[in-house]
Amino acid sequence: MSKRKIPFYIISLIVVVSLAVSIKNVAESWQLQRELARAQSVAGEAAQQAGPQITPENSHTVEYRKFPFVGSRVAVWVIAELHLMFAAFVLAVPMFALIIELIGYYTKDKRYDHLAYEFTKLLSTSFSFTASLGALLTFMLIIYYPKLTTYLIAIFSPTFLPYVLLFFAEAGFLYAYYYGWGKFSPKVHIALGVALNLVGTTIMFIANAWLTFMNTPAGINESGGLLSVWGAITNFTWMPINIHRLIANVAFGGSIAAAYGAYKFLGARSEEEKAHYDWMGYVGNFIAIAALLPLPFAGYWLGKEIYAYSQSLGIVLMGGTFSWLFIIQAVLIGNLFLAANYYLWVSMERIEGAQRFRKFIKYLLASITVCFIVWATPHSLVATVEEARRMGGSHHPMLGVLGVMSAKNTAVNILILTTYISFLLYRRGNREATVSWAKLGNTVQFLIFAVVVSFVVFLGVYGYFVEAKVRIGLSVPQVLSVLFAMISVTVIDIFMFKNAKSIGPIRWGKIPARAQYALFFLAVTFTWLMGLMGYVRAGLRQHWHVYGVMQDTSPDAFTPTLGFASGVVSVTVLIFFTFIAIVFWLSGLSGKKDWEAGTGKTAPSKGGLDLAEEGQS
Amino acid sequence: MRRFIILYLGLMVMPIMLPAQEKILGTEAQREAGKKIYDQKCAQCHGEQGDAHSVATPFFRPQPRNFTSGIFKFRTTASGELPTHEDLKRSIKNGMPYTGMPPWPEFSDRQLSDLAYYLKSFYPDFGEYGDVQPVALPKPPAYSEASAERGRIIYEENKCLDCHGNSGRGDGKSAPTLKDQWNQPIRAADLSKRWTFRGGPTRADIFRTFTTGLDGSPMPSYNIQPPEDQWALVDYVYSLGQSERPNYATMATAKGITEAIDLGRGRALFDDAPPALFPVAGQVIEPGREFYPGVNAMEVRAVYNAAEIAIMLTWHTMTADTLGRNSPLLPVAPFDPQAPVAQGGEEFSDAAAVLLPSKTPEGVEKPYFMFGDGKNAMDIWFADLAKDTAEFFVGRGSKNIEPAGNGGLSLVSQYEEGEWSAIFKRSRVKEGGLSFEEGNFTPIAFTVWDGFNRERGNKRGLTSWYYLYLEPMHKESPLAPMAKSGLLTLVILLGIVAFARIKYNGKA
Amino acid sequence: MNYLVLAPIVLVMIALRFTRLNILGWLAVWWIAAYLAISYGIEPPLPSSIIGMFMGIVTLALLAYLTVRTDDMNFVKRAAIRFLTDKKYTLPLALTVIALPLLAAFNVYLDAAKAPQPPAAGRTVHPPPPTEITFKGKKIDLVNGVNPYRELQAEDPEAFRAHLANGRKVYFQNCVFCHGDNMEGKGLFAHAFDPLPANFQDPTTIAMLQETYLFWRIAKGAPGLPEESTPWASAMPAWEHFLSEEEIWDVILFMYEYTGHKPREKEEVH
Amino acid sequence: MKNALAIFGFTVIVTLFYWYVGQQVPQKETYPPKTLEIRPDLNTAEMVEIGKEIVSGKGTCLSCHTMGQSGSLRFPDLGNIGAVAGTHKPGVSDVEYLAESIYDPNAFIVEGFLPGMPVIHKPPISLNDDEILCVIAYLQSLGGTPTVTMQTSHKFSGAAPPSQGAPAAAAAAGAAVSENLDGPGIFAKYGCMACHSVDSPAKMVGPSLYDVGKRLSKAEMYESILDPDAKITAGYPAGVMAATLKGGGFYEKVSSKDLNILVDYLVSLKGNK
Repeated sequence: MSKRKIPFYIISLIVVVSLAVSIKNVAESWQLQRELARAQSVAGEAAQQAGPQITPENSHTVEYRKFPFVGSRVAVWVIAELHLMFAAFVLAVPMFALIIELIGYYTKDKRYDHLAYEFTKLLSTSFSFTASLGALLTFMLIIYYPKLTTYLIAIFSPTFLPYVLLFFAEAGFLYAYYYGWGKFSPKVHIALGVALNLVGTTIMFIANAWLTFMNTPAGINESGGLLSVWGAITNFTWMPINIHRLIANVAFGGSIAAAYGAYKFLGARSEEEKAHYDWMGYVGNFIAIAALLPLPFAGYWLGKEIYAYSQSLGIVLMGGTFSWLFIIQAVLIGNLFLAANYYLWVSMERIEGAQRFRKFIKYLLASITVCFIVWATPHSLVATVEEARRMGGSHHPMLGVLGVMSAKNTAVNILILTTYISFLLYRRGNREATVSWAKLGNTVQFLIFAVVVSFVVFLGVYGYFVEAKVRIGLSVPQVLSVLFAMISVTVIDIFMFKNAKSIGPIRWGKIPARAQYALFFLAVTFTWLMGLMGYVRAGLRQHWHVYGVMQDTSPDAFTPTLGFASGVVSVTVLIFFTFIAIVFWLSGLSGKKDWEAGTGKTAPSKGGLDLAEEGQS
Repeated sequence: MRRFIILYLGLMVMPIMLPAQEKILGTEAQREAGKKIYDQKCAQCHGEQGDAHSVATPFFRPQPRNFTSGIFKFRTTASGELPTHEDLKRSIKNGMPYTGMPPWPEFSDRQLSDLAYYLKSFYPDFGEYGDVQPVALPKPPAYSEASAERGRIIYEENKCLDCHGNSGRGDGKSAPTLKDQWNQPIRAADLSKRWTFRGGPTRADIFRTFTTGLDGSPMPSYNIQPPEDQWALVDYVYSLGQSERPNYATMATAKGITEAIDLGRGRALFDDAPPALFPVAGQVIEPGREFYPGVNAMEVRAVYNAAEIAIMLTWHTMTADTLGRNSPLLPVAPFDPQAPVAQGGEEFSDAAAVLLPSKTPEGVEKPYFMFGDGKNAMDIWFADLAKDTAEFFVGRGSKNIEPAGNGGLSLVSQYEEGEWSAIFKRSRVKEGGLSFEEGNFTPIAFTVWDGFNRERGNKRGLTSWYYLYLEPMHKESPLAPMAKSGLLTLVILLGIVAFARIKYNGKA
Repeated sequence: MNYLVLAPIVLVMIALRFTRLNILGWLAVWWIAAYLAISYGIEPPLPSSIIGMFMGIVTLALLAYLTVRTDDMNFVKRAAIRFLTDKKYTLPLALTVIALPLLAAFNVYLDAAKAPQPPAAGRTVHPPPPTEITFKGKKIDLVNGVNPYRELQAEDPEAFRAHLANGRKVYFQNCVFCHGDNMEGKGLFAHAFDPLPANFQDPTTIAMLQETYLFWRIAKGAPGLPEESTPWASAMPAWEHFLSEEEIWDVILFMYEYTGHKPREKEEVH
Repeated sequence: MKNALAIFGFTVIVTLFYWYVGQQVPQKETYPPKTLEIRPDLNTAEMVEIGKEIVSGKGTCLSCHTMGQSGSLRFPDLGNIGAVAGTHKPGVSDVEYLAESIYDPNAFIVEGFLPGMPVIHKPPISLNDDEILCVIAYLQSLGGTPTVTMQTSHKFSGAAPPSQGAPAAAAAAGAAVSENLDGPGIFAKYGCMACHSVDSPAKMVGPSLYDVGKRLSKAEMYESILDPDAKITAGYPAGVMAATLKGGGFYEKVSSKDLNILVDYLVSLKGNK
């Protein structure tokens, strides 16, 4: 495949995507559904429905059809999850491509521009994957869940056309952004990037309305009739999900981009190539972790809204069937933090002078381990009768207190602070403060940490002695104090290291391979976590399609075991990574960008931005 | 006139007594603090006025202590005297096992003291008699078998067995007639279950209990001489119970045997079967509520062979009631808190039952533990000990129990020295019903009716669900899986060594 | 906490601080110390499932520590390779290769020799409530419902006290036998039941629930538990058969009053 | 290539690890509540559920009976019926008593109440024997423990047509669905005949509608249905119909179309049957 042919392929792809999108639009109409039903009956599949012959008049009475082998639910589940993962990636990449481009624009550091471009390269193929999967999902919904789909169409009909039109706009901006790289003036190009992101986010918000409506329906009367489309869109969980997904997408996209860097690093031949991809992995990981930190808070907000919508739904989520799912989630998040810190610690080896911080690693590790254990402790334990009797019930007197929200909030806050400290040490690796007040600055920073940690722990303990409403409220001062610590310490650090003495260079590329595997580990864990959270959000409805409004009467209406769900999520994750491998491979084919020009000899940056400073070498 | 003089003298010495008074009765503030705790935590049972008139009084036996009577069971002082401040505190702190009085470990020493001061204010004599002196308790000498043997003689000489019974199971001949100071029926302690001792299970506790007596109860104080004999008696009582804590089980294990199960052998049949002790609670839920069951634990043993299974229930009870009749179907009037505690009579016999699901349950779902439910029926193997045949019922809820012949059950029972044993036997397989299979766990529960306590129908003692496990007769040899796991490990290890040697030989 | 076990562990760990042990030995000591502390240092002992999980996390963390520094890793790698290839170590290697499979076999033997355990069933302690229940033919809304007497607390303290007194009576004539005088789940008959009666003093029970949730649990008891709360072993009766609606609301008032907890309020609708 | 394979292998291992974690937690499937149909193998608990649906739905029992109320009532309260059913007639079991009360409601009248309950195993309510068994099971469960099974027989068994295996819950819920009913159908659907007779001038809880078409104008009928207390026929208590209809959700559920048909039907009742 020669370079010249690339545009041809791209154009064909656009055609395919537009076709898919327009077919999707058409498919949402009644007409197609009848066509499909008739086609099916012609094919003799109607016999499988064990119902009467389908005619144009009664075709709408079909409520479910069966997907062969795995069943409709699992099929739709896997496709929806894949669509979502790609969509998340496609939405996230432009976001940080734009951020990185902006950094490059303000620092005049060409490397950032190239990095942004390289990220964008991943985009075009992923975009078509996303669209194809979306079309597939729509078809599957229409075929296998016609009743539900019809109902959702009835409620949300005014939103579909804007959605599709926005999709065209998204495609237009995306390709303009990608192909126009270096061709438009930087300002125009950045404006394109902004527009691309706005459109992408709007698309996600619209799609979120549909699915959050299924969880927490609003804007309808008791029998499910539509009262207000706007009410249905702005249902209880819509905004929390929007925010949650926006942040999670950035984290997820960052981790995939870091994995891309790691993949390229491991395959790199020259030192320069290695240095570049090492740096790329670092930036991706940095963005992923930065976005991960506020994620738990967005999650709590979402949980709170679900609780506010209905105590039943809230208890299903946190205390009932799914309480064990959150133990799995705790393992995943604990692993995320462990791996992110591990990456920082290992990568300190390429920073000269960072050896002096090695001795802190074991304390940071201890803190992470303890928080991990607290977070993963279930409230009601699996115990034999004998064990339960020794404990005096299904709650262990000591572990019981670790199993509730107060303890977990505290643990996650301290996990975040620990990760922040790891990053702080990494940042200082090769520098020594020269300002006269360095000692005082360090002391103040230490005091801030000490005070905030004690305050967070105090609030955690205090939470056991107050009523539920106050206790839930306590998470706010906890979060605020952690944010305060991070911001104030960062500000002090920036001033303290303003004209810091450099002990030695950062030797990009001199990072052990296992750090790159840590990046893969992060990407897989993130993806798996997304799959799991997708499951709980949808599974929360139990035997409802639309909670409290439309019951699931299909044979799949039961809630499967967590083991089964883990299996489906695992398979989905593997399929996703297979697709992602194809994306990586394709973007590798599209010709090597002359990244060589940018690295190595850039001027030291002037901005106060952390990222820019990290970029020094 | 005389009263006048006493009053006058009293007034004279008042100023001198005040500090002493304060030591005994506490300050106003202390009593006030005690009252606060009392009103919140104690008044529900002991009454706002300390007179044991309360919403909960009729529901407990023994009844809550009446503090206005000045009679206290657990003291370190001589018989008939008031308890010391520390005695009151100890009784509150440790509570009394197997009564409605719980331990209060969460009270601080100061709170206990405040409470004790307040309790004293219910009975005026506390102020009048100055500080009571505890009887000095000697340091316990070490336990010895010889001393315990000698104690048996003291036990007989002092007529302990009249109430506590020959084997100490609380089944003495006068036990059924015992009443306390308030004319409420009271039971002699079952000396074989030290964990139920209200005054504490240790040897020092036993010593204190019989040397100072339990005021208000028929248990007098004994002054046995020489002092060695006192400890001999303690050691004898101590030797009757194996431990301070009940070793309650979570499952009963049925032992496989090869010979035929011959009920004629009676208890000897179960010599090799491990015992499992299950706690028995009163049925306090459905109408016919039993707040003070006559039996507090049941021991279970089981054996099986290729064809049959036998389950033996043993439990302690004061009297063998073999007159009258009993059945889960007998009606019970609703509990009447006003009515006096009824007991005795020859209307109702002792009885016990084994409860099992009617069908081998799939998964963990069992019938409701009371008497089954509409969804899951329960088999009731019933032994009315006035008869020598077993009865069989199917329960679908307490009001829906149907007699169903004898269910293929045989029964033998025996009463000996305060202990009943009832042995059920059935074939292991039942068409369309519950079968017992080797290696399986079968849910099992028990119910016991004490005829003396007039228990019948739903007025009964019961256990929650436990499991009966049929220990396989031939255990599968672990050799094959052991070899498999060992070989697998070996292959992996050899693989690692080979890999390392090929790759790194000479390079490291 | 079992200080007899924990104290020596702490002492050994302090001693470890002053010894020059190589990384492998250091990690081994830490792993064993964590294992001993988690398995034997906590009273009452943790269930084995939790010990397994905690040790998994500790193992992961120690592995991370082993590999975080390249020189540590190389040291371990070199040592392992030497052990596997060097002639000098042939005898210990052979012993290891023989001993480990034996150990694995012995482990299988121990498993087989273990006394059988009755089937354990994980219970969902806070099952989700239905949105409404029928109480003697009357629908009670569990989502938006409130305790009808709660408002008296502010409006008519006198009447509220009367309800509390009634709740106290109901509690001490019905609930105390299992849930205990101090509401800690340690009543007279508590020891005879499994699961043990709920402890209302525990800040993780009624303090986290709405009053309607308590109403549901009291009215419907164990027979009314939803499917995920099987095995229905709970002895909690369905009090709807024995108590009136007012009595149940009153006892709920009393439970919160007595324990000093406040009921969870329905979240504000935004 | 080797790298790609290693990475893929690593991905598979990490995924497998999480799959393994997922297997370590308790595994429980949750099934949706069963939709109940009357089948011969129903257990008692399921019968209670179906009975409950019928009592509040198709059976229209709650139009007149209350649950857990005391004071001056029109019809006996059912809140504790399971506990007292066996005590009303000496020697008659609760099942027989309940069956009699349903099949032959006027055979025994609880003291302090008036006769007036319609038979419900005949049109328009037309419960069949199996449905009535379920109703008995539910009534027993109110304050007592249900004992009947689908095989239980009583002296009225066979008086009503046997079950056709129709889904009872669906039939019960059917009341809320709009079907094309004629006047008598709507009259039956909202349980009007529980209080008003249409075939004779007999006084029931409410006035007979036997000749209402002669007595009232169309407008007055609308008023009487939508605001029953606006005008009260002499000799009848106020508030009864309003209270009943509120319980049955009449105002919310009746469509204007149904209301028109109902009024047209009432107009046609001129006492010449």
